[in-house]
Order: sequence, then C-alpha cells, then structure tokens
Amino acid sequence: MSEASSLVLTEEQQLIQETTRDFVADQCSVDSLRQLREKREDAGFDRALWKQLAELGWTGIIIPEEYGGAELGLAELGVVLEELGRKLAITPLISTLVAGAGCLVRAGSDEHKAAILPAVCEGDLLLALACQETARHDPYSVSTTARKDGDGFVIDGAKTLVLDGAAADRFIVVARTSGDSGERSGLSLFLVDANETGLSRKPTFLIDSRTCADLTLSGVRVDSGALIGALGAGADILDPVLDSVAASLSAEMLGGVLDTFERTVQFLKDREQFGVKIGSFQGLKHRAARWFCEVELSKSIVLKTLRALDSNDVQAPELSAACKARLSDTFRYSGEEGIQMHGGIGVTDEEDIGFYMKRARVSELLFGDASFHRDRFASLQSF
Amino acid sequence: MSEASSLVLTEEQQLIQETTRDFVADQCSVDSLRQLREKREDAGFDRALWKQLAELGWTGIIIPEEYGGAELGLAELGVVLEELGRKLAITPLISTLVAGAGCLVRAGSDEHKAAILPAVCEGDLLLALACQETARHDPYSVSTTARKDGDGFVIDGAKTLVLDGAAADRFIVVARTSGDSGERSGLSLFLVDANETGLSRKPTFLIDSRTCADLTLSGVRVDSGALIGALGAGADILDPVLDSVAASLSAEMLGGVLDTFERTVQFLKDREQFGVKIGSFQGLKHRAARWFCEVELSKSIVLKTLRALDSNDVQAPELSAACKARLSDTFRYSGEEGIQMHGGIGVTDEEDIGFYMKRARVSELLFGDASFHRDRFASLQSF
Amino acid sequence: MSALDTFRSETRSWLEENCPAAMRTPPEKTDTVWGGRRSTFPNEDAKIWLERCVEKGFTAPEWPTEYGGAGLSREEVRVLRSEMKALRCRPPIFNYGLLMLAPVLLEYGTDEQKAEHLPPIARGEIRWCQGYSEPGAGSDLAGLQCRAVRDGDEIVVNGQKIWTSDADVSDWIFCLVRTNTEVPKHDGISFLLFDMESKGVSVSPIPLISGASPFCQTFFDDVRVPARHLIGKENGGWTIAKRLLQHEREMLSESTAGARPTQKKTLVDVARESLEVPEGPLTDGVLRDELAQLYMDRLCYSATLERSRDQALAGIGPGPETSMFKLYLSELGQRNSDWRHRVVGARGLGWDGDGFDDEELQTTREWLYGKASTILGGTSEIQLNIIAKRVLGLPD
Amino acid sequence: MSALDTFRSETRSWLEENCPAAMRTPPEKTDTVWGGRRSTFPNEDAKIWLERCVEKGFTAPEWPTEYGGAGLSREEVRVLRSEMKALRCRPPIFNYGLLMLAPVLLEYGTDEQKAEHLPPIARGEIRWCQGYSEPGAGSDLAGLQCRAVRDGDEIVVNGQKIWTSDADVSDWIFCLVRTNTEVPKHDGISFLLFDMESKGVSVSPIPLISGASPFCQTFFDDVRVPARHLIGKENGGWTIAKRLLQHEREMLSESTAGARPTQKKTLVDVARESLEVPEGPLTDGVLRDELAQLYMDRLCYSATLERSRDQALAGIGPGPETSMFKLYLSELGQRNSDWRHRVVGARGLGWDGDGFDDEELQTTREWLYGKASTILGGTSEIQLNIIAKRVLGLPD
Repeated sequence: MSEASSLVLTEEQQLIQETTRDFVADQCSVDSLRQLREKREDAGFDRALWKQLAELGWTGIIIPEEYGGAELGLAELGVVLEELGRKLAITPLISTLVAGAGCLVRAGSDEHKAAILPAVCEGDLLLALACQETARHDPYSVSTTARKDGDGFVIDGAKTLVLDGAAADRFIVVARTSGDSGERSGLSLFLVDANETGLSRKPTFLIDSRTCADLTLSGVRVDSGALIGALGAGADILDPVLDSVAASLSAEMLGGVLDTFERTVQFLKDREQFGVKIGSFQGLKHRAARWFCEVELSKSIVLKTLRALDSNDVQAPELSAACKARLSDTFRYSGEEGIQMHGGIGVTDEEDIGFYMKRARVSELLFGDASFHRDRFASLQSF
Repeated sequence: MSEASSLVLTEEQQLIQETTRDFVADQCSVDSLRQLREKREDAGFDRALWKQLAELGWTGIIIPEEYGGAELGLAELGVVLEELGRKLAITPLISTLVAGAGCLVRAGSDEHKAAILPAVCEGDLLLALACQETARHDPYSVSTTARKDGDGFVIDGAKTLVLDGAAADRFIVVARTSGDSGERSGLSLFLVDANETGLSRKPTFLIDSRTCADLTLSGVRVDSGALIGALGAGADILDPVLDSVAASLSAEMLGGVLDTFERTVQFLKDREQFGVKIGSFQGLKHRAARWFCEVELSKSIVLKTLRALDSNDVQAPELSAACKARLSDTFRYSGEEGIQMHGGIGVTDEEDIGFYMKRARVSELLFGDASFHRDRFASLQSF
Repeated sequence: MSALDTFRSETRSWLEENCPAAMRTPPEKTDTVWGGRRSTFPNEDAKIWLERCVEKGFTAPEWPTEYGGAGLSREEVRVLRSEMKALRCRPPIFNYGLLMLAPVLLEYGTDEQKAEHLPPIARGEIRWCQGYSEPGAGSDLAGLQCRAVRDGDEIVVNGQKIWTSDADVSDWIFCLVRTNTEVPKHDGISFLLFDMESKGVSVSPIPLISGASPFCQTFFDDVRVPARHLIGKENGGWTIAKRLLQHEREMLSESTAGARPTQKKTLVDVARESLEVPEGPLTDGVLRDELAQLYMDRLCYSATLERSRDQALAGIGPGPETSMFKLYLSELGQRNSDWRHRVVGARGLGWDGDGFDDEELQTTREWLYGKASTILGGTSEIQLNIIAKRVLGLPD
Repeated sequence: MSALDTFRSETRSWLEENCPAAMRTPPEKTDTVWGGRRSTFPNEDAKIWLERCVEKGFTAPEWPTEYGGAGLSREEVRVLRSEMKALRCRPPIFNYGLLMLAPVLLEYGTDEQKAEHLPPIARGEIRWCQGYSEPGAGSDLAGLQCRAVRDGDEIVVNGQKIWTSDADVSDWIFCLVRTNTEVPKHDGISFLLFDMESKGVSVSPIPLISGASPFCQTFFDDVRVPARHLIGKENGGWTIAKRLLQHEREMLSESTAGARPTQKKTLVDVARESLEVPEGPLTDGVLRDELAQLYMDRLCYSATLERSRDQALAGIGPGPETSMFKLYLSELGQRNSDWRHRVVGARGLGWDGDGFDDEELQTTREWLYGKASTILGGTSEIQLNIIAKRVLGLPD
C-alpha cells in the first residue's frame, strides 16, 4: 500500500498544512466577514489575500507544472481548503481552480491552457463555472442554449448562484447544443469572456457574506474555439469536475466543522452556570460525544474521497457523493449544536458561531445538497 | 362546545376506564403472552377472556342497541382498548368489532345485521377482515377476484396477515369485481363463512405471540346475498372502516406506549449504578423528558381522532392517518428507549419490556405503517 | 347552560357590530398593537377596535371589572375566545404586561399595586418589558447579580440585564434584583417594578445573527425606585419569578400555535414552486414525506394544546407541563422554518440587496431568527430539566 | 520496502498453496471455528486450514514465535491481512482468548503465564470466556461483588457473573473478582484465570428477546483457583480490565465492519423484493433515500476504521476513541437490521412455524438480537461518557 493512499497526511501535506495554518492565523478571521458584509464590494472577497495565496503557490497547486503550477493533487488542495475553512476565509480557489481550471486541464485545448492556466497560477485571472439555472442544483437541467452560427455559437439563457461570478474574468458556461433540459447528452461547455457583448451579471450578496452572481446571456457570440471538449459531450467533463468540486468544497466545510466543534467544546469547558462548568452536565456531554463521532467520520470520508479522486479510483464518484452529503449534514448539525450550546450569546451577531451556521447552509446548497447527493449515490449504485 | 368533543374523558368514559382497569389488573399480564407463545393454539387468544369482555358489554360496545349493543362510540371503545393495551392483552376487539362489525353496521343488509351482530355482542361469533395480499398494507392492491357466476360469485385469490383470522367464524373478503390491482374502484366486499368450501387458512405465529392467518380462496362460491354494499364500490365502505381500525389500533398502542413509558421511568427511579439512581443522570433525564413529550402528543391525537370519527368530522380521515403514523412511531421509539434504558435485563425474555417492543413492531405494520399513513395524509391534503 | 348560550349570542352580536371589518382579516406581523405611551396603530380601525374592547373590558376579560376587566367566568372567556376565533377577530392588543405581569400581580400584588398597575395595562397605556436574564445568568437565572439596596423609602438598583425584549420602546420594567447576597441564591431575589424613564436607565439593542432584533441590553446606574413597587416580600421574589415564567411559556406556546400567519405561502406552496410541480403529488418523495410529518406534528401539537385547555376548564390548572409546550413548539417552529428555507434552496441564500424578493428574504431571516426560540425564554435544556424533575419526579 | 515486497509475494504463494478452496468463500455464521476442548469444525477443510495456520504461526501472526505466533512486524501483519483479504481467505479461527485475553497477557502476564496460556490459544486448544458483568454491576462494572479470598496457595471464588458469552461451551474464564472490600471500588479488583471445569462452577443460559442466546449466567460456589493464575498484582486488576475492554471494543468494531456476510440478500435485494421493483430506481423515494444514507454511513465508518489502522501504522495507537467505534458500529448495525426488518414488512413478523422462510425468520431474530448490541460490551451511554471524559476532556 503506497504512502499516498494511506489515510494519514504525508510529510508534504503536513508541511502544506502548517504553512497554511500559519497564514490563516495571520491573515484570516471571522471579523473580515463582518467587514465584507459592510463593504458590499461586488468581488465578494479580498483580492490582496488572493495574491498572497498565489505567492504561496496555492492558486496553482493542482495545475500541471508546464503551466506554472505545483502539479499536486486534490489531497494537497484539500489540506489548504480545510485550513482556510476553519476561519471561513473566502477565496475563489474552488471556483477558479477546481471548477474552472479543472475543466480546462481535463478538456481544454492547448491554446486555452497556455492562455489561461499560467495567469491563474499567478493569481491574475479568475474563472467561474456557470452551471446552475434554478433554485436547486441539477447539472443536467440546462435550458441555456448554444446555437451554431457560422463559424461560432450564439448563447442565450440565464444562470444563477454562479460562485465568485461577480469577480470572474472568464466563465465556463454550460449550454445545451441538443436535446432537452434534464438530459445528460447534448451539453457543451464554452469559455466566455466576462466582458463579452450580451453577457451581463448581477452580484448577489449571500448570508455568509460571500458573493455569487446571476448571469444573463443574451445573444452572446463566441467563436468555435470557445468550445471546451467535444460538442454535446460536456457532461463527460462536467461530471468528474463536479465530483472534484464537491469533494474540495467538503474539505473546506470540514474546516468549518472542526472549528465549530472545537470552539464549542472549549466553550463548554469555560462557561459557568449553576456554579459549575456547563461541560460537566451529562446532557451536553453526551451530545458533544455524539458530535465528535460525526466529526471523525467527516474527516475520514474527506481524506478518502480526495485520495480516490487523485488516483482515479472507480469508486470516486460515489465517494464524492457520500462526502458532500455527509459534510452537508454534519456542517449543518455542527452549526445547530454549536449555537444551541452557546446559548443566548450564540444567536448574537457579535459571536462568531453564527457565521459558521450561515456558511454551513450556503455550502450545503452549493453544488448539490445532501438529498441531491443521496439521489446521485443511489443512481451510481443502480438502485 | 359540547362535553363530548372536549378532549377530557366524560364521566361515562371514566367509568368505563375504571371498570376496564380493574378487569385488566385482575385478568391480564404479559405472562399470559409467554403462555400463549408456548401453547401455540391456533386461535391465538384466550377465549375465556373474550367471554368476560362480552359480559362487561365491551364486545358490543359500538354496535347499535337494536342488535344488542351499547351503541357507544369509538371514544368509549378507545378507552377499553387503551387499558387492554397497557398489558398487551390479545383480544379480537379490533378485528371482530371495528373491522368486521364496522363493515356490516355501515353497509350490511338487514339480514346480515340481524344474523350476525347479536352473536358478536354475545361474544359468540368472531369476524375478520381479509384485506391485505402482500407484505405491505395497501388496501387497493387487490388481485383476489370475485367473478359473477349465476346468482352468486366465485372468489379466487390469497390473503395474508388476516388479524385473528385463525379463529374467525366469518371473513369479510375484499375482492376485485372489476378493474386492476391498485385501482380504488372495482372492489367489492363479501361475507364468507370460514368453513366455506375452497377456503383454507393457515395460522401464522407472530413475534408478539399473536396469531394471524394466511387465507387461500380457491373457487369459493357465495350467493349474491354475500355482497356487502354496492358492487364495485367496496372502497367507500373500506376507507372509513380502515380509518376506524387505524384509530382504534392506535388507542390500543397508546396503552402500550403509556405502560412502556411508566415502567421505564419507574425503573430509572429504582435502579442503582455507581451508587446512585440512574434516573439522576442528566443524559437519561433529558431523554425521558423528550419521550414524555411524544407520549403526551400521542394521547392527544388519539383522543382527538376518536372524537372526530364519532362525530363524522370531515377532518377524520387525515386525523386517522396522523394518529396511526404518530402511534406507530411513538410506540416503536418507546420500545427502543425502554429497552435501552433497562440495559442488559431489557434484552432478556424474562423482562416484560421486550414484549412491548415486539407488539410495537406488529402494530406498526398492521393496517399501514407510518410511511403509508404519511403518504395517505399527503394525498388527502392534495400534495 | 342557558345563561352561557345567552352570553354567546350577545357576545357574537357585539363582536359583529363592533369589530371593524379590517380587524377580521389575518394580521401581518407589523399589525400587532402593542400599546404604551408611544403607542402606534397600523390603521384607524385598529385604534377603534382597541378602544371598544377597552370599554367592554375585553382586553382582559377574566379580570375583575374594577381593574379594567370584564369579570367573566372561565367558561365565558372560552366562549368569547371561540366567538372571536369564529369571526376571525384580531386580538385588540398584545403585550407582556397583559400576558405575563398581570397574572402574577393578580396573584401576589397588594390591592394598591393592582389598582395602580392593572388598569393602565388593560387600557393599553403602559407597555412593559421583562428584566430577567443577565450576561452571567442565563439558564442559571437565579444566579443573577443585579443589585438592589434599600435606602429609606427607596430602592437603589445597579446592574445589567440582557435579552430585554423591546426595552427600547417600553415604559416600565418588571425586574428581578438581588436584595441579599448573604443567603443561598434563590433566597435573596426580589421582584421590582420601575419606570424605564427613571434616571440611570440606559438601553442598547442587540443585533442577532438575523440582523436587527427586539432584544436589548439594559443598564441600571443608581436607579432610584419607590419601595412600594416591590411585589411580594423583599427577598421573596423567586416564587413570583417562577410563576411568571410559567405564564411566559404559556404565552410562547399559544402565540404561534398552528401555522403562523406571517408568511403568505404555505409550505406546500413553497415546495410546489421549488419543485416546479403546480399540482398533483409532490415529485420529491422525501420532501413530501417530511412535509406530511411536519403537518401531522402540528396537528398533534394543536390537539395537545386543546386538551390542555379542556383540562384547565375541567379544573386542572397549567402546571410544569407548560415546559413541554415551550420546548415542543420552539423546536417544531425551527423544523418548519428550516424546512421552508431548505426547500427554497438557492433563493433563500440572500442576505439583502437585489436578486431576492421580500418573501425570500423574510424566509431566510425567520430561519435565522428562529434559532433563538430554543434558547430565549428558557433553553430547551432547561425545559427538559423541569420536565424531568417536576413532571416525572426523577431524582437529583 | 523490498523485503516487504518479498514477504508479500511469499505470503501470497503460501496462501494460494495452503488455503483450501472452500475456505475462500464467504463464511456463513455457522462456519466460525471457535476452537477449544470441544472444538468442532464445519468441514474437514476448516480443520486443515486451522492446522496449517497454526503451524505457520498465522493464527497469531504478531506474537513471538515462542508463544505460537509468527513474530511478524506490524507492516508484515498488514500485508498478511491484505493478502488474505485479496484471496478472500477466511480467518482460521475466532475467539475471545485470541482477541481479548492474549493482548493483555502479552502486556501484563509473567513469562510463565504467557508460556502456559498463549500457545494453547494460538493452537486453538482452549476456548475462553469473559467473566465481567454482574446483575448489580452492568454499566458500573467496577461495582462488582464476586468475592475472591486467598487461602494459602489458592484463591477461593464465590459469586455470580452475567452475560458470560459462550460460558456453556468454554474451557477457561478470565474473570474480575473482588479481593478487597475495604478500599474504593476500583482498588479492590483482581484479574483471575480459571478452568471452567473446576468444582463449584455452574452455568445457565439466558433466553433473550430473540430466543436462545450465547449468553449465560455463571455461578461460582467455593471455586478454588491456584494463585499463580492471578494476572498482574492482587487488587491491581482494574487497569488490566480497562485495557481488555479496549481490545474488546476494537474487536466489536472490526468484526462486523462493512456488510455482515451472514445474510444472503443485500438491503437493495430486500427492497426490490418488497417493493416489487426488479430493476431501475426504487419506487419508494423515502426508502431509497434512507438506503443511500445507510450505505454512505457504512462507507464513512469503514473509512474511519481504515484511517485508524493507518494511524496505528504511523505509530498512533488505539486510544479511548475505540469507544467511538463500538458506539457507532452497534448503532449502525441496529439501523441496518431495523431497516431490513421494516422493509420486509409483514414477512418479518413471524416468530416461528410455517409461513415464513428461513431468511425471513433470521431477519427478524437478528433485528431483535441486535437490540443487545448497544448494551452489551458497554452500553452506548458508557461509551459516550468515555468519549466525553477521555477524548474531549470535559469536566466531571
């Protein structure tokens, strides 16, 4: 059994963890979310922070070396995301790197890769995946159309909940070139410049102080080179990329779970009522112990899934589904238990714990909630 | 607001409760289940007990006075069933009275009523409803057919889980006279003598020491007078009768819930570990308190539903569904918590608590489990 | 029975004649009439309706007429309520003075205190707030530190309260204070009333996870209170405090029984929209099952409330099982708003700004605000303790 | 790495040559080889397989060769396991001596004790049972009363044990006894071994809610035990007792990890049959969702077990978090068998007799028997206490 597939961190991963942990301790805090909320900048994140991540090499961590990246795996990126997630840092790592660059690395033309990936590694270019169209994540429910027109395509439609879409320089737009909404075949992926004529975006400010965007595409004209991969076979790219996105997002959520759990256990040890520490009440003890189990299971499935994706394990899709479902449920549960155990202070804006619950809900709904992934898991297992 | 619809017991109901409670204290115990289990008699219940119930007037409690009954309501019967349910007494009250006599009172011919109801009141005749055909309760899934043949009908098919079917003198057989399995229309109800040629029954011994029967009907010939109600409109009788059955069974289950809860709370007060009563542990206290809430809600919905059925409230069908779903869940939960809180002794055959859990499972699955009734509730509410 | 029937028909006629049509529509949240010195009304009809009820004693129907009530019997009050419900009459007024303070004043106040405080409450002239919790005394309410020292005919209050609902718009406060620090904590607490306009009182609202909130922090700096505003005995306030909490729990369990009318779309509506299933069975079997469970639990809860009221009529008073109502309703409410919010999906992720409509934003804020319901007014854990101890008699 | 690779290929060859084909099929529950004086084998191949493993030291591969082991390193043991798994070789033997007693003998036994007891365990000659719980000492194990008094070179045991698995078919018992009644309860316990054929030992099986069971009540009436069978110090047994419990929990969490092969139909099979959906998505959306959840939780559990093993290899030993495995697996197992039983519906209501096939009756009995899993071997509540205290460090 090779070291890489063992469910403990490699030395390199430990190093990445320590570096990121130091960085997060220095640079990230829940207070910055309060500031972002007040500022209401369209970008929805701190560009200075992003440049610093680029200097650490994290913005290209999974990009091949020939394009300036570190060519490491999702397991390594997961370590970074987990640490950032602990303090709810907002970065476009998932949108730009896992979703956007993920599509290009997997199926982009050499021109695309050469034009875009080095700039992504430098932290100079942001990507976003414009996939969702309704209130519920459902990747094949695509009504946006791309119609062949001369040498290129004309795209019409609307997208919602485009993560980091307010700041993105390029979109990867999922559009239908044949078939009906709901069908797996007939989807195609297009690289579209954010400034393209006919494309307009509106930022939406979310409860966790993050920003998404709604897109309107009205007669957006792109040339044939904008197509990523084969015409009508976009789902073959989209499926594995969405698995990677689900697992990476889960790693970020794991950070939130861990911080929520640890800060609450600490609170139980510190807070006094009735002349004793409230952590001495068996009612709370048993709940904390059950919570601990859910946290441990979450850790394991994230590690296991990221490694499976990195090694192209055939089980990777169902692991990804199990992973996102589990983290969605556990993060939600962590937010709820965290607030309830904090008592009155827990529902104030002043206390950080509420931000974790808000992030939990947003992360839960991004790229498929637990129910979506249970359905997907059942389909993958043919039942 | 009339006294009868108030959710407290009337004086008459209190009297019935006290009488039954005394009777149960005298005559019923979980030990008799152990005896029934060893004896393995086909009847599956104690006929002497049934005669005593007849003497109390309970076997005719909801039958009109003109046929020798007390002409009281399900609310009164519910009080009796709850008390019997406390000690898991096995009686054919639900099969004979609510299901069997229920169909006849509602839609039987004068001849049927005159021939059968007085004998039921006397405790001399037992009825059973032969409705279910597969492992899951689904009243319209009927493949048993009744074919017109001269002046009568010929019935072919098979039935399962016929409650008290091993002892019944007459069956009310649900058969299809038109349409396909699953359709509401086309069902007809027939009164069939247990000794009719072509009808055979096999007793099945259940985990709660109760007996049901599997029936085979092979060319069973009945005359046209055997039809109950209008041809093909059997569901119009069956639906309200099954509502009454669900609610009555829920009342019996409530007795089991109450006894399980009360004996476990007593156990928490008596049992010592670590030098203190285990009921002083907050982990168990909080669970007992949550359990109390579920028990209280169960009490209320049973009272409310029985009264609604007695007054032909339009809400009665959805209340019946809510009632059976709630009691199925609460009885199960009570059995599980009861056993777990009893610890090691709880899983032994010597301790009574296990019998409550077994009864809970049987009652849960009889006449539709919680999932069935949630589905029915949703349909009734058009969503 | 006949007298009650007469009362019923008279009451119905009076309501039909006197309750303005606009007051017979389901109220929005903003339609609540709170009363008080700075009272505002959503419209003229609301003002008229309150005035007519005050005149008739119907804001406090069970109180003696001398204190502004109608002097009705329990049965008559029940008839009045059922008639108001039948005609969908809105409650003329809602506030904590009426529902929480007044019952304990009636039980523990002197005749002078009743005469001074009850009539203004019945008339909706004075709005009260509740000074109970402190930053260090939440679940352990009796651990409160807010100090009150007698100085001649006055009592001087110093300290801090938290979670004081509507302190910034209330006129008076009923307040738990520590009048003895030398005895076990329950034995040194007094129940004191004072005017929020007194010198030394200051108030600061608390933003919650859902944004702005009615809750405040309240600070007392040498506030001088006439000693006659002490209810019950000095150091004997804990008994009164606990009784008031029962009334509070009762209020919390009644105020939102059944569906809250604050949102226009039912849960079914929301699900139909989100799933794009305009009619027929909801296509998501799991959501459909969950929804049935929610509605059923609501039915069971309402039936339990109804049974409790019927028991009260039959002479069995509200006991510690009010903890059950507070516990269950707050959690059921959370399940409701959590379900609604989950089903709304991406449409429920907006904090503010364009891109989300009012109902969506409200769904989100209510989901967040609902997290407080299992904490404030006594946490769920405290309710479980009370049930275990006082209802089930489990040992300490 | 190269040496390990060599070991891997040699081991694989040996297994391929020596493990009979019949021992490479999934075992039924009745195929377990327990060993002992009254050892029986399901078939001749099982006997041959055990003998070959004994000879090679593979029944206890990590033990020193002098005690009948193979003296393998942790890495080699892991390789052996993974190769056995790859070839689907059945474990040659399974019993409590091997998995629970032996690890503490290796840690706490004298050389003489190891030499006396370990080789017969490795050879499958002696079957052990566990004398821990007593009727009055379940969760409060340290409250045990079974009395042991020294009398010269012997120790005289009087008392009663309960839940002694397989006491009626075991040869020896490892038993907790009270050797001092004057000190705090944890300080007067000793860890004693004795032969179940000793005079004064009697055994009576306990019927459970599921029917006959492997559990027994065991009575000791002036049983005389040579003092050399005391493990560790007199009155120092509690430390050993706790360590053994960790090994027990580890065993319980491994023995049924993933799907138990005792039932032929998978949960999907059962659902397809009950719903009459031979292929395609299960038509009951709720059951489908629940099933996905069960399978996912199983995946998460297995991943956690795998991570724990990897951590052990990396030098982080099994600590109190074994309580988590015991807790989670027993509850997951209950959820599994409860779900299966619910889905089987009416077919799962049979106690015995005609009308139900073997698999249906087994489903029912396993559902019932499973209720014991969260109680025996330390209740879930005890595991929660251990996690709260030793893992999370929450105060007493």
